Amino acid sequence: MVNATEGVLVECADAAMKQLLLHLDEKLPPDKKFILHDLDETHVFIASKHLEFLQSEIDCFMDSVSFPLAEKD
Amino acid sequence: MADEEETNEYRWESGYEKTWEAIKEDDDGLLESNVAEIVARAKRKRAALKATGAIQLGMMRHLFVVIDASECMFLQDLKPTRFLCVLKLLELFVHEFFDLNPISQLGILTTKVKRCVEVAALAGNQKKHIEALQQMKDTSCEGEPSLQNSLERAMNGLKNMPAHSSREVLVLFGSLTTCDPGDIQKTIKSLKENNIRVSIIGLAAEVRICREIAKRTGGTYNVLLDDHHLKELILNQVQPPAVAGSMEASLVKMGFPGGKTGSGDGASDSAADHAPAYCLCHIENETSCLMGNNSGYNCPQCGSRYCELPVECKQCGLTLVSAPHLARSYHHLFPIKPFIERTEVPEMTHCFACAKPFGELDPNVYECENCKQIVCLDCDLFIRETLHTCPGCASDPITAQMKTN
Amino acid sequence: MSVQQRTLDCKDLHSYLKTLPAAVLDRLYNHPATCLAVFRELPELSRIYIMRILFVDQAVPKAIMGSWVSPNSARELEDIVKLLTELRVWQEVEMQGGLKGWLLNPTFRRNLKGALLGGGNEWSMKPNTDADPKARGIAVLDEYAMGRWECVLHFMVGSHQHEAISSDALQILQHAGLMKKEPGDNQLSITKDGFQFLLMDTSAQVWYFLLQYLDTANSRNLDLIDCLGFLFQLSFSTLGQDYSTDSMNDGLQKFLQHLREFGLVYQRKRKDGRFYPTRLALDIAAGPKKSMLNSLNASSQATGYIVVETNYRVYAYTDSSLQVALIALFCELIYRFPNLVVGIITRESVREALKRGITADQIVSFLRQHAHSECYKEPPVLPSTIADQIKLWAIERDRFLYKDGVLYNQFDSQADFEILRNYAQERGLLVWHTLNGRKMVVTKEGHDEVRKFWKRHSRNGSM
Amino acid sequence: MEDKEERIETPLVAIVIDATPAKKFASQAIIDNGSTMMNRIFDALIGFGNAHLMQGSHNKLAVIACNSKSTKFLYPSENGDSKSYHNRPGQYDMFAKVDSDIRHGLSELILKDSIDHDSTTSDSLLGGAMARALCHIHKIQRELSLSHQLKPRILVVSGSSDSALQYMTFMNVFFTAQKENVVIDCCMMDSDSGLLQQGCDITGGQYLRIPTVVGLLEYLLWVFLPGPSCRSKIVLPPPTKVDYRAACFCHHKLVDIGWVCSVCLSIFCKFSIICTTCNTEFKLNRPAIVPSKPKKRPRME
Repeated sequence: MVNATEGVLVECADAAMKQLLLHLDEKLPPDKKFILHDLDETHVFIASKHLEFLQSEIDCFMDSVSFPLAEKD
Repeated sequence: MADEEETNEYRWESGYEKTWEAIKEDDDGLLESNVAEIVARAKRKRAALKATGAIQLGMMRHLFVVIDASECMFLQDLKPTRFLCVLKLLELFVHEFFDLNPISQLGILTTKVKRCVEVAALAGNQKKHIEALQQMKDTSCEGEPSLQNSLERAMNGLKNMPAHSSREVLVLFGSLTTCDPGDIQKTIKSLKENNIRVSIIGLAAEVRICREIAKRTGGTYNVLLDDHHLKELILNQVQPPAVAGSMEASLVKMGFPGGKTGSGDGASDSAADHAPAYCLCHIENETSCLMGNNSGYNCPQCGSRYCELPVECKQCGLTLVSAPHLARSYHHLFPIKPFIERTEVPEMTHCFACAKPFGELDPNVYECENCKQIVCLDCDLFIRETLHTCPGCASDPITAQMKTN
Repeated sequence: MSVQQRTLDCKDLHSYLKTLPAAVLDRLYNHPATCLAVFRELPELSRIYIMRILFVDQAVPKAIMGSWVSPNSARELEDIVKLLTELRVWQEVEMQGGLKGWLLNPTFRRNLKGALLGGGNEWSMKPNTDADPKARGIAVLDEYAMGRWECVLHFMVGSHQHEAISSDALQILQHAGLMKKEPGDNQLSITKDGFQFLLMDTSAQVWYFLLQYLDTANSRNLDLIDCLGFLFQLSFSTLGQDYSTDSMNDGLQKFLQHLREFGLVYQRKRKDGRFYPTRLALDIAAGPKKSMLNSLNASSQATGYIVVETNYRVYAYTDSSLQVALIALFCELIYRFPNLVVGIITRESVREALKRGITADQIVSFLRQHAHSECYKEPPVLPSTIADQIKLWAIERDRFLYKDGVLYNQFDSQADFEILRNYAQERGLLVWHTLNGRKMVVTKEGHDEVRKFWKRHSRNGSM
Repeated sequence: MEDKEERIETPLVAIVIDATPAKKFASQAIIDNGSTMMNRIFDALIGFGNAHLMQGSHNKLAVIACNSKSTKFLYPSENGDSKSYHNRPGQYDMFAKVDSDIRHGLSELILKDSIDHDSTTSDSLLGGAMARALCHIHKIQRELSLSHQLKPRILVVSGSSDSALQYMTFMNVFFTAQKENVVIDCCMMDSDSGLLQQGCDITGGQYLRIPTVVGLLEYLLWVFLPGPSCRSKIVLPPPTKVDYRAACFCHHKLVDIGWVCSVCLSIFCKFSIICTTCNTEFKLNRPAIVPSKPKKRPRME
């Protein structure tokens, strides 16, 4: 039986980025998990309501891996 | 032995040059206009010197460039390495050299592991030299150089060259030592006998034997200060040296291909002219080029075909050139007289050459002695350094025809 | 929820003209200035084609036109043919003997020829016959133009030390979506588009602004064609020359007053009978691509003032609070001197700008556009590390591409999957699909349509 | 990800007009609709100049004319912009100015020439005019803002054949043009010029000898209006084979095989014992041909 689910398709720039998503998802308690379907190498399907949370999570992650390039004084 | 007395003293022995005293601030307290003026003046001075210099130039030059490829050339005091820096500058040199010395020939040697290798044979086509230089970038620098071997090798190549040409060697020497098989004094002696002029550019510190070689053979010896200075030193070698007294003058027979061959010279000639043919320059290579009947140049003496000029005909030995090749260096023969600086010529409102209206920014204008036309400073420099023709004289029916004879 | 980045769409002259109805275009070509402006913006090869047939009064067979280009440029010719047909510069016609040929739009031909050699329609803008006793110099005009224009920009960035702008201008800003009134707030505030607008170079800003203005021309009882024609004439006028207002109708007079407010023309008094076009006006026809403002006149204040160093420091030699505000959009300011502001580009400051809707390309081109003239002496004008890093920071945000959609899975058979997929694909509703596991995503909007189709299909299938 | 920083291209065409054939054309019979051949050529040149300016707002134009007596800047005009010009209906202001400047200047030049009853016919001073064009281009280049890139070229419209006496000037002009990346184009009416052919070939320009003067404008617009970068896209007349023979210094004759002085590179058509250019004496007993290094002879089977 065909099943239709609403959500957001996420296209990742590379496979590593998708692994990051899976990793974030894994750590969350069951009610907060956002991944609905793991589609292929670079695509996942997620629930719309978690999108904002996901974006801020990613921003946090990106902040943690970047370092200041310029000295201010 | 060479005599030790030097005519020009070392830089640190001479008095202070108070360069800062030449700089004056303008009304706004700025230096810019002043600096520009100083630079322009210096350029004029140099150009003027050149214009009054020797008229006779040995324009048929045979020059071997010897590149040190010993271990020390990997040092990084020149960026990225001494070797790459030198190769880069030489490319420029080759280009300028043939620009100024169109019918001269150039060869390239390298020295490493106590030996000397020929990279490019003595020839007049700059494309091959540039290619050779570019290929060398990937080769390694190792061992010790040998000054004597290099000079002997260059001498062997040069001594069969016709007596009317100037024979020269330019050594770019990075090492402070040389590994020679015999007595270098003998080599110097025979260099002198063969009228070969050796100029050396040192990349590290002054080496006595180098100075001696240069001095005894009538060449120059210089040690670089930095990469800009090196560029200047190398490009100084582009100018043909004044003719050494012992050089013989002669008339050389040359061919100028590209005329309408076969126009009434008989059927056989025109048949050969129209058939597609292989060019002789590439016949020994596997990639021989087949040419249509319109491209290529035929030797006017024997009819062999070549795909580029200048070339020495392999069949009859005639040197084939095109007229512009020769014309490129004519401006040495007919230098224009320096223009006279005038402070004010009120009746002229425009620069004659570029039609720029004179404003308050042009304190000085320049007048040609022959045609009495007035030009601006920028045009004066442009005419002297690049154009080599006075637009005023060329625009006057009488002076326009005085050139060439 | 819209998750896509949107960039401000600033049309060039041709794309704007293409949006106009054919009849309007034909009437526009009634003026030499328009023809000249359109012609100048064409690609080089098409200009050559037009020059070649400009003096031919009849249609030229396609076969002959095709033989004018070398075979490897045949593709380019196709593009040109398409462009020229769209702009109605030429039409395809049937010639005698059934040959297909192209015929230059006769109005266009006559007026372009007129502009070149004389003999076409009159220009309605005429230089004043008697000299202005109080003539204005070019420097004054430049100052006036920039002053007026910056007034609009100042208003947008919200620095209120300047005079307010007219209600007309406000209306246009709102219409263009550059500023908007938040519900419950009396003040206008700048939008994402507004930020992008600020970073465009001046001539592009003027052009964009005018396009928005022309959009509302009809509602102001102005004739679009008159206005456009007048604008193009302005763009071909001479700087420092005064023109007479005598021959202008009421509509154009009104238009002129608006242009005066934005600094495109200078007029001492409303009833002066003469006006001066400014540099802003001369730039119009060039469209957003190339501006004379930034480069041609070295003495004008519009020259570059920014120096960017490889250590992410930005030095802006300016005392204009507007320019400082612009730099502050993507820079962290650290020092401020009377004529110099020093800032630093950081990941945070760039991300802040990106969040406001400004794109990396806009930042980079802004820095290049306003680079100090000294920077040109040793290219690249903007250190490539900086340009690359700004783009990297932007790409970092785009590591994930989000698309709203509905996922279909658990198909019973390959055939069912293919039918539904093909259906969605044909209608352009398919976002993504994989054969492996038979999954597909359609757009949210297309979901209803696809579902209905599926129901119909499965019902038929089960019968 | 590195993107190029674009510089605005600024094409500049300097038209060098040879006005010496004017006398010939002026006396020529009136053709079809009452205009003289002279007017026809005037119109064509002005049309071309304006057509170039019409191509883009950054395009620049310079026009220089010459005859056998002098050379003259027509546009930008030497005597400033004081002259009034009358505007034809519909014509763009700037074009009208170009029109009147060229017309004025050219007729002034030609009138002066025809008043002067000096019967000695000397060559046209094309070389000088081209040298002035180069200076002008150099000036524009210098004054141009650094964000612009000048694309200069010179178009020579001439009707006179070679003047060997100006050989040096021509060559200096060609090499300077090559160095400064100035393309030299040449449109010849009535006669051919071997020297200009060489110039076009050296600088990568287009050389064309047009069969009839009547169609001058059409030839100019089709062949010479497109800039060098665009020429590869369109079908142009095939290049002419360039005659690279040299003119000897003694008789100004073209030679296939000549004698070249090793000191100063002067070319002579006959062997002599002294070089007339640099006064060097040559040794008589030298073999005529330079003995070349022993070489493998290519085998031709």
